[in-house]
Formats: sequence, structure tokens, C-alpha cells
Amino acid sequence: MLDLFFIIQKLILVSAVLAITLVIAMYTTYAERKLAAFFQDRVGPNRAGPFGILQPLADGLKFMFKEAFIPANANKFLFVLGPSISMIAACMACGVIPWGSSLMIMGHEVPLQIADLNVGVLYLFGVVSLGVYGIMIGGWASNNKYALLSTIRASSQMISYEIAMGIALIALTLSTGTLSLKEIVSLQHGGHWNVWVQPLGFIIFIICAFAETNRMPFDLPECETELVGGYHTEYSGMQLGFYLFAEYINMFVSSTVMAALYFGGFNFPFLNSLGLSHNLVTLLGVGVFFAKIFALMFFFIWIRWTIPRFRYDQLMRLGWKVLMPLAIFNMLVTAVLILL
Amino acid sequence: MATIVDAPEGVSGQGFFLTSLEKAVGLARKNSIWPLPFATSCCGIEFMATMGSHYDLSRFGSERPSFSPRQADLLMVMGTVAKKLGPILKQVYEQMAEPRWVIAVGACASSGGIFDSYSVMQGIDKVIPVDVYVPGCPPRPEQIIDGLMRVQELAGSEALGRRNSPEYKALLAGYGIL
Amino acid sequence: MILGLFCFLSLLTIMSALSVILSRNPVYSVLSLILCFFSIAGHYILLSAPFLAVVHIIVYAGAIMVLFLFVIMLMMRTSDVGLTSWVKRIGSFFVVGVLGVTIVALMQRGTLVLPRYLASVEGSVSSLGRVLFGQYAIPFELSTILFLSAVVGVVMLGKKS
Amino acid sequence: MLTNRSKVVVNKTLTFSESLYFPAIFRGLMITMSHLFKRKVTVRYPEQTRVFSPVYRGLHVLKRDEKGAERCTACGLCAVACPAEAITMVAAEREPGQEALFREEKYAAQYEINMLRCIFCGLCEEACPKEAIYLTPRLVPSSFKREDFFWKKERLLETVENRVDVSRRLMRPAQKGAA
Amino acid sequence: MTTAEATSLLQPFQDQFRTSIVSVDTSSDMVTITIDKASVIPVFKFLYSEAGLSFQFLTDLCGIHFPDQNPPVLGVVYHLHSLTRNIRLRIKTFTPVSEPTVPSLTPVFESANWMERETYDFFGILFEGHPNLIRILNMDEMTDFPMRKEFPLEDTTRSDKDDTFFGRKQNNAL
Amino acid sequence: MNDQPVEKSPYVTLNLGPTHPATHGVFQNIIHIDGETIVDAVPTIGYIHRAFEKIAEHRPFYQITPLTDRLNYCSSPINNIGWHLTVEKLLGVKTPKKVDYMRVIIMELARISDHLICNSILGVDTGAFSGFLYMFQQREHIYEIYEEVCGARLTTNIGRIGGFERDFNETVYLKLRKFLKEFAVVLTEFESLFNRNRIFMDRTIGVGPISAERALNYGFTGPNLRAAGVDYDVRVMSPYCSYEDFEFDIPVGTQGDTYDRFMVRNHEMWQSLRIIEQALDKMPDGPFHADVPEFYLPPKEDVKQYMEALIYHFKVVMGEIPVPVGEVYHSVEGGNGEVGYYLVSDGGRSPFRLHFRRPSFIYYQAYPEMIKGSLISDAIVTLSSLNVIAGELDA
Repeated sequence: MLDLFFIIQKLILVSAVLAITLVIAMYTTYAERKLAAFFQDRVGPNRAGPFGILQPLADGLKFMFKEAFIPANANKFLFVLGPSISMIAACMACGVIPWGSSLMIMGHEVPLQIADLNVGVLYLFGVVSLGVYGIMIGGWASNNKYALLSTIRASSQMISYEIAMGIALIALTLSTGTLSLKEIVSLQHGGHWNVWVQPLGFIIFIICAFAETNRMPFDLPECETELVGGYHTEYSGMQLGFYLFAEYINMFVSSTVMAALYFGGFNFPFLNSLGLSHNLVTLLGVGVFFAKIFALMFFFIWIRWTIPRFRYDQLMRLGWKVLMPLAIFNMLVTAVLILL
Repeated sequence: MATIVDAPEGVSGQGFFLTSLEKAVGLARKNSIWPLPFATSCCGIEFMATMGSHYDLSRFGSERPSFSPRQADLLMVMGTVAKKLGPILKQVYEQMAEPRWVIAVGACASSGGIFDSYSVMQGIDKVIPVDVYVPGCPPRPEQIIDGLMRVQELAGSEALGRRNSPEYKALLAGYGIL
Repeated sequence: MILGLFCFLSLLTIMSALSVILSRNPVYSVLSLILCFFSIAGHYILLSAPFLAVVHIIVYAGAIMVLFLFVIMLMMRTSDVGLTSWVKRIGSFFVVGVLGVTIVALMQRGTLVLPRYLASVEGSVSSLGRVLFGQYAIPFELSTILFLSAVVGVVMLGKKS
Repeated sequence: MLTNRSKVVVNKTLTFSESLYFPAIFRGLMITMSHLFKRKVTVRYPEQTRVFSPVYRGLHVLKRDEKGAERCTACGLCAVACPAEAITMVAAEREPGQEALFREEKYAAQYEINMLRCIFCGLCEEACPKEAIYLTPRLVPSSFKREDFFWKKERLLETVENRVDVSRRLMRPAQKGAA
Repeated sequence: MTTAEATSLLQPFQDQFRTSIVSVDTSSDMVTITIDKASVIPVFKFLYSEAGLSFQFLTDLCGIHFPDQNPPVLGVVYHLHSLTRNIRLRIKTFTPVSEPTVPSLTPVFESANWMERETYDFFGILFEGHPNLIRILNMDEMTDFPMRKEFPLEDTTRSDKDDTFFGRKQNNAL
Repeated sequence: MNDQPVEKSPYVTLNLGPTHPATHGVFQNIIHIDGETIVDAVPTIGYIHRAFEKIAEHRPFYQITPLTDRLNYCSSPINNIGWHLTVEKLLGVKTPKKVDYMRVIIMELARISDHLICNSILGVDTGAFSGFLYMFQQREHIYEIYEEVCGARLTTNIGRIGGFERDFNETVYLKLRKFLKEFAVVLTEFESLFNRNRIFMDRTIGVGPISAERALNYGFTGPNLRAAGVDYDVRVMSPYCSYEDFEFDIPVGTQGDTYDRFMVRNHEMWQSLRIIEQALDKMPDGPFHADVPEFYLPPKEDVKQYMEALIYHFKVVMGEIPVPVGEVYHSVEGGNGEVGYYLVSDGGRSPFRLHFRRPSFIYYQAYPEMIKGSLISDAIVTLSSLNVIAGELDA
């Protein structure tokens, strides 16, 4: 039966995870602006608060008090629904991430994971594939041609890259033999990271992750120079804020997933030989996990400010003709190696 | 057309909410002014220079140009606006969500400048209300930043209810904007 | 509690399914269908088949319905909302009614196949795998041939234009 | 080929390693990374200001001579030379007793520059035979109202205490005799 | 290439089109030939395809208005460049304002399309045979042709200028 | 992709511009698209038509220089100097070698700054923003040099009829040398970001191509023509300003596509650096203006002292000195192609007729043909690689 402690513990965990996700997403915007500036010999936002650290708050507050404009010929219900779906889909993925092993509190073992689904990887995959609805619905409801074009791009891009991503994941599950994220992470202790086992799979996965989060060089749905604002062309105020926010949450979630699946999650070498208490090791593990996540997010940002973007047809070609065969090849090789 | 965002109840009434809310919102708006560069000619190049590393508009939180009028807070009209372009400019302004500000950057946008000719609009304030004028042909980036800081002043001190006030509506009506 | 959830999910399933055929805007229909799929996935979870639930979402909500939505969005503009004809609506009622009766009739004849297997084994992924590749290997492979031919057909159609 | 100087500069065939995308991306990443640690070139205006060239054509100044009298003689050449027609002036005759105020017999009773029209081309400065008007490396401030940009003589004139240095704006050295 | 060389090179052309050539001027920076407007197309076709000349590059095309001539005329000035020979050539043709038609050069040069539209827009010269002779720079609603000399330059709605001063003509009406 | 919406017209009409982010300046393109493929495009221009030619008919010669600034504002000095050369041609003025060399330096700087904008914006339009800012820092340095010479950054109004308003001072030479050194480094860096990057190459190769014949027939000049393989360069074909003294190559492309244009511009920047270096090395001594008292203002000191100088001063400013009656056409190799000035003088203070041959105006009419059948992304990349400047387009 569900006891009170369990409920409280999960409630706290859920709210903590959500809060941390939101704060990190918020500050990712700041990091992106600041890093972009540094990559470009500039200084970046520095006027809102010391070093500009209040910049995301300023943006958020501004969004809240900005007129939320609904175009006259838009479908009002869907127009409002779109950004919310984006946001919810982005947040939902956090539920199965093992943030750390477990804490011992008052004799209870508290796992730092909201839900340990035994099909966690598939759950993640399913949730990620839902994110496109927000874009599609919002873009279509705007009744704007740029938004519609962007919707077309977004949905076809998502579908195409999901396939390669899924196959890369299959190869990964072949080698780990489980679909539970927690087990996948704990299998990687002591530096036995999956990235060494599945290097090609990881490369495919990270490319697909870029595509799924609409980040450069795959940011076709919202590329400014072609489609103005893409699907959010007609959005203003907090609804726009949701969209922009969802993008950063997605980026955070993908980094988290990659860190968990390929970089050992909260594992770090020699964690058991330090002779520290269980809780301390767990906390250190959480720290290490976040360090990995931030490193990956830095990579996302770094790539964005370096390379040009693909063209729509080239993106499709890359997805279908390069990544998918590669992923299948990778899967077959993995399967053969396991059989041997 | 424009349905202005409903201010929280009580703000328009006297002193129910603390004015600190207004202050906070003002500060937020001030530091997050997203410009819509309506760059038609030379001043647009100086705007690029302002975006560039040497001047770095991002310090003011304004490096994200929003080419969609809905998302922009500040319409920066840079360069000559011919009479042919006037209606488009007005349309862009109408599409912007409140609160919105306008800078006329450079001589052409402010007054027509050197182009006192049959085809050039003699100042964009003939079609849309302008908040800040920046002189120069083109203005130096310093001057553009200066103009932006003026807008920040405006944004930082604006009352939340201003955009619903009859005066503001009268101002817009004076330009034939609903 | 389980019963409550079941009732809620069933209600949701029925409501959303009705909304699929009743809503005048095809986009709403698709969205309702997605909701319907979600509630069905909920049923799967209640039947302790999380794997099926997740796969259901990935395949139907994540992929197929995206395509549906994609096509419908392209076919029509936001402003024009179709299916106004009463004949169509009555027709769809009729069709759905017949289908519903058929399904109920089938349900009475035989019980659903899946829960019988799933209830018996824990760790549904491997059990499902065993079932699919053991007992039902031939039908499974046959269905893949069906898919393959569908793929080939699509390629052919695409090449033609 | 019209000349013998042409040189084809395009090579569109990709080598195998180039076709893998990665070398160029990696090189690009290295370049951006190197910039991450570079000194930032940003001039933090308004706290820091950039050094303007001494000949920068900014805000105008109406000069006074060594004794503090206005140099302008209201000849109107600046107004004529102005392609934007931004300068307006009204001339007046100097009254006896005003020698300390105005250097020449005529002076500008009103002098106005419309800073919104002005294109800062520097032709007025060149046209002035009395070295009365100069452009300076100062900037015209932006403002909220159109009216703030009609700079009257009082605003343009330098004060005796606070001279504007234009000594480095020299156009060209004097020649012996014109022509 | 000097003007003299250019003149000798153009001799066969001049011989062939003796009747269409109104005048030849070699005093300016390049050979200037004024032709009859009726023969615009044959002249340009000849200049384009004649092997020794191959004036295949239409550098420029513009209009000009002489209101003080009797009758007032509109002119079209073409600048041609033979890239292989590296000679430039200026060709003019005139038409009275009352009958502003000139054959269009679009069959010979693609580039003439917009330049002729611009000329039409500015001067109201009607290019016969032009595929799409509509205004290009000015507003479609405009009825005047602004580059004609009688059209005032300045915007009448401006309010911040006072031009009753030194040397400036009032209202600048030429 | 077969995703045509069911509409009355078989194609979707998309209004690209006039405030679209990729149309730097204001062009409007009404494009008909089938999926993302462009079927047809109708450009509308004239949104910043400023009536240059009409204004020029009402201004004395020296006041037209600021007007020319605003034609192609990415490389104003070339326009300024081209105009001065035109007037000098009309007047029959011969400028000293030093003036020529100074002009060459300024014009090549302007060419670099023009190509720099074009190429880095092409980078932005393909999505790589950082390269743009790296290059723009160098543009700031060019501005500094301009500022030192003429006192302005963008609309330079540099030089006067007959020469320059002031000599290059020490700072200018220092900054020039520094620029030559630094820019080479940055340009190399920029090239390694783009030149062999497959994403960029895929985005640009075969995009918006135009054959040499079509380009010539459309009246293309400058880098866009050279990208198609025709090595037409005004600096070589009809040299002005002692360009014959300098060694430089004419980079040409092969197919006239976007990548060719990009590469040609990149290489022209290298050639410009070469020319500047040669001009600096060979810079002769002498006056920095020609001896034309009728058009070149006397020094202020002389105006104060000599009556004759004062009279000339008044006459020059008032524009009362008669000019020869006649017509000239002069062209210079602008940043964007052949910039021509057709000047008809009736002897008055202003030109009787002044026509600018504006390369952007000529390129832009080929734009619909170049983008037909390509994707929207291609259209945008093509537009930025054509480097159509609104000020020049609409005059």
C-alpha cells in the first residue's frame, strides 16, 4: 500500500525535479546568450543584475506582462493549446531520469528517480515524439504561411530522425539488455560507459538529438532568415515564452538522456573506493551527473554558434539515406557481436 | 484589433497592488527589449555594427532581433521610408503586441533627412507614433545605443495601465490605428 | 482506486472517441483520437502492460497521428472548417454504431487475448517477445511482409509523381 | 577570357574526409573555442567610450574668437552648402558697442540647425570662410521630441569658459596665394 | 581604345545605317551616335551580332528630357560595351514629348526590361513591345512622371524646413 | 514532397518581404511555391525610392557626393570617388599620382568592406552567426581608417572633386598596416569556417546559378559576373585611378552559383589586400589634390588672407563657376559591379541630367530566373550572395 512517506517523498522529488528543470532551462537561455557572446568576442548581457544574471527573470517577467496576442483568423483554442503541449511534453520526460542512486533518509532508502519504469527508455522516446504536436498545433493554428511551412518542416524532421534515433536506441538496449534507465546507468559504473561500447550509436543519437530539439544545424522549423519565426511567428507574450522555454527544456532533457544512456549518468570512477558515506557518494554522483549534463549542453551551444544549418532536403537526405542505414548497420553489428 | 493584455485587477485602481510590482515589471521590460529591426538602408548597416562585437547590443538584453512583429517590443526604423513603404510600416506597427515602442533611427526615418523629395516620407511620425528620435546620418552605434537607453528609460518608468489609458488610445486614434 | 482509474479512463476513451466523429473540425478529431490513444494506453498500464502502452503511444500517437495531423493540416486552412453536411454526420453515426455493435458482439464471443498472457508473466517485454517470436512467429513475420509491401507500394506511388 | 589575369578560384569536389562533415565542423569548433578565451573587444558604452578620430564629424559648434566674440558673419555659405538644407539663419547688423560680442559687422541674429535633417557631411564646415562653424567629435544626443532637435545658436555656441578644441581638424595647410 | 580607332571600327556600321543615323559625335568621351527611333531594333541587332563589333553588353539605358527644345523632346540614351573589343558606344534616340514612344530593346537585351520600366516610370516614355511596362520604383497610383523637368522635386508635406534663405531658390522649382 | 494545400490556385503564394529578415533592406518577393519549391517569383521594388537623380539635378556638383554615399552604402567611398572621377572627366582635370594611390587604397578598403558584409551575411543566412561577427570586427577597423581620413564611418563623403580633403596622416598609415596584417588572419579564419565546410558547400553549390551568357545578357558585372566565369573587371578593362600600376588577379568562378560568388568575393578581398599593400609601398610624395581652384576649395588660411582665394571660395560654395557643356560616362568597379555615372551638363551649377548605373538594380531583375525551381532556403541564400543593396536598387 502506498504509505505517507512514499507520497511525500515523491511529491518533494517531483517538485524539486520540475523546479530544477525550469531553473536550468531558464538559465540555459542566459548561458546561451552569454556563451554566444563569448564565442563572438562580445560580453553578452550584463546590465540586468551583476553580470546580467537576472536577464532570464527579466525576459520572463516581460513575457508575462506582454500582450498575448491571438490573431483574428487563428484558431483560438489550438493557438493556446500549442505552447502548452510543447511545454508539458518537454517536462514529462524528466519523470524517468535517475538523477542519482538513492539517499538514506531516516532509515528509508529514497531513490532519486521519480519512477523507475522498466520501459524507461521507450517512455522517453515516446514522450520526445510527442513534442512535435505542440509545434504542429501551434503552427497550424496561427494561420500563417511561414508557420505552416515550419510545421511541415518540423513534423517531417521529427518523424525522420526519430527512426534513426530509435534504431540507435535498439542497438543500445541490445548491448545492455534492459530498458530501464536506472539499470542502464548502474551497468555503466566504473567508467564502463556505453559511449565506448556504442560509439557509432552515440554519434547517431547525438545528431538525432540535435534534430529532435530543433537545434542548429537542424533548426529549420524556426530558422529566422528563412521563415521569420517559424511556428511561433504569430506568438507573443507568455505563449511565445513557453515555446522558447520548451526548446531549452528539450535541450536539457536530451543532454540528460545522453548523459544517462551513454556517459554513465551519476557514475563516476572510483566512487566506491573513496570511503565516503552512502549519502555523500549519492550527492557527489548527482553533481557528476549534472556536470556531464552541462558539458553536453555546452556542446549544444558550442555547435550552434559554429556551423551553418542544413537545407530542408539535405536534412531529409541525411536522416533517411545516411543516418538510418548507419543506425541499422550499427544495430546489426551489435547484434552479431552479442550473438558471437 | 489589438486586445491589450489585461492588467492584473487592482493595478488600475489606486494603490491596491504595491507599486513595486510596476517597478519590477518596468525593470524587466527595460532589460529585455527585443528590437524589430526595420532596416531599410544605411542605418541598418550601422545597426549591424551595433549588434557587432565592438558595441554589443546584447549587453542591454536586446541582442535577439525579432523579425516577427508580434514578438518585438521595439520597432527600430532605420533608414529611408518611402511613401510606398509607409502603409507597410504602419501595418508592422499594428501587428506589434503591446507594450511597444518605436525608435526613428537616423535622419531619414526621423525627418527625411537629405532626401527632401517627392517619394520620401518626411519623417515616420507621419504614420506611427515615435518615442525616441536618434539623429545622425547614419548615427554612430553609440547614438543608437543612446537611443535604446532612452527607450529603456521609457520602458522602466511606464505605468502598467498606460496602454489602456484613454490618452494612449487617443494617441493611436490620431494615427488612425485602432 | 484501480476501479476509479479504470472508470475515468474508460469515460475518457469513450468521450474522446465520440469527439473524434462528432467534432466538426478534422484537426479536433485527430487531437481527440490522440487523446483516445492515450487513454487506451492508460488501460494497458492498468492491465500491467507498460511496454504495450508505451509502444502504443510511440507508434500511434508519436508517429501515425503526426502524419494524420500533418496531412489534415496541409489539406485545409485554419479558417475553413469542414464536415458541415448533416448527411455526413448521420452517416458517420450510423457507421460507428454498426462498428460498435460488431465489436461488442465480438467481445462477447471471445475474451481478449492479450491480458491472458500478460497477467501470467512478469516483465512484459521479454514475455511479449517470447510470445511474438515463439508462438506467433509466423503471423508476426507475415505481418512484416504486409508492412514491407506497404512500404514498396508507397515508394512506387511516390516515384510515379 | 577578356584579360590574361583571370584565375579560377573554385574547387567544388569534396575529398572523402571533407564529405564526412566532421573535419570542417571540428575546425570550426576549434576556431570558436579559441575565441571563447580571447580578449573581448567590446567597448562598454556608455561606461567606456571609444576614441573618436579628431576629425570626426559630429555635433556642430559655433566658434568664438580669442576675445570671445562670435566669429560667424552670417554670410550664409553654410546654409547654401548644406545638402540637407538643415541650416537656417537670420542676419543682423552689428550695433555699435557690440564689438565684444560679434567679430564682424554682420552677425547671425538667429542660427538654427535641424539636427534631424543634418547628415553630418561636413560641407558647412568647409564652406565657412570665417572658421566659425565646426563639426566636432561629440555626439548629438537622442531625444523624445522632435522639437529638441532644432538647435538654436545658444546651444551651438561654445562658451568662453568651455572652449571646444578644433585645432586638430585642420583641412589643408595654407598655400602661398590662392590658385 | 581611342575614339579614332573606335570610329574606324564603327565605319561599316555607319555605312550600313546611313539613313537611320541622325548624327555622329566623336568629341565626347566615347563615340555618340544619334539614331532615328524607328531603327532602334535593327541597329542594336546589328551591333549585337556583327562579328567585328559584338556590342553584347548593354551597360546602361536611361531617359532624358529636354523641355526647352522646340518641340520638347524626350530622349533615350543607351550605353553599349563591346567586351571583346573593349569599346564603349553611346547611342541616343529622341522622340517628341507629345508622342513618347520608342521601340523596346527587350528582344535583344534581357537587361533592358527593368531599365526601360524605370525610364517609363521616370519619364513616361512608352517602350513599344515591352512585355510588362508598369511602374517600378514609384507608387502605382502616381500619374506624373517625376523626372520630367517640370515636376517639382520636393515633398510638399514637410513641415520642418524653411527655404527662404541664401542662394536657395524658393520651392526649388528649377 | 507533395504537400500542396487544396486551394483555388495550385500553388501557395508567399510574401517574402518587405520586412523579412533575409531581405536586408526592403525587397518584396511574391513567390508561388509548390511545397517548398519556388515556381514563380515576382519582385516588387521601390520601397525606398529616394529620387537620387531628381535631387541631383537640384544640387551643385560638390553636394552630390553625400548623395552618392547613400547609393551602395556598404562601399560608399567607391561611389564618392567614382563621382569625383566623373566630374573630373567632365572638367578635364588630371589628378596627381598620389591622389590616385590614395583613392586606390580607399576604394580597395571599401571593396573589402563590401565583400565582407556580403559574405558574412551569407554566412548568417546559412545559419552561422559567429563568422559574421568576426568579420564585422574588421569592418570596424576599416571604419576607423575612414574616420581618420574623412571623419565619418559609413556615409563617408570622402574626398573632393580634385582630390582629398586632407592628407593621410601617420595614424592612417599605421592603421592601414595593422589592418593588412590582422585582416589576413581573420580572413583565413573565416575561410576555414566556411570554404570547405560540407554543410556550407551543400547549401551553396548549384544554388542560384546563372550561366555566363545569361549573366551578360542580364547586364551582370562585378563579382556576380566573374562568378559565372567572365573576367570582366572595370579596373582592368578601362583602368582609372592608375589601376594599371598594380598587380592583381581577377578571380573567376565556373558556374555562377552562390558558392562561386562567395569564393570570388573572398578571393577579391585577398586581391584588394594585395593592391593596398602595393599602393602603400609605392605611395609617391606630392600634393593630395589636383590644382583646380575652380572646384577645389582653397585653404582657410588663404581665404582669410587673400581676396582671390575668398572669391574662389564663395564661387565654389555657391556653385557659380561655369562647367563645360557636355556629357560623360564614367564607371568604376564598385563593390558590387560596374557603378556608372552618366552626367549631362548644360554648364549650370547642377547637372542637367545625372544617371547612376546601379549594379544592384540590374542584378535583381535576374533574381526570379535564378531562384525558379529552387527551395525557399536557396532563394534566401541566392539573394544575399547577389548582394543587392536596397539603397542602390531603388535609387
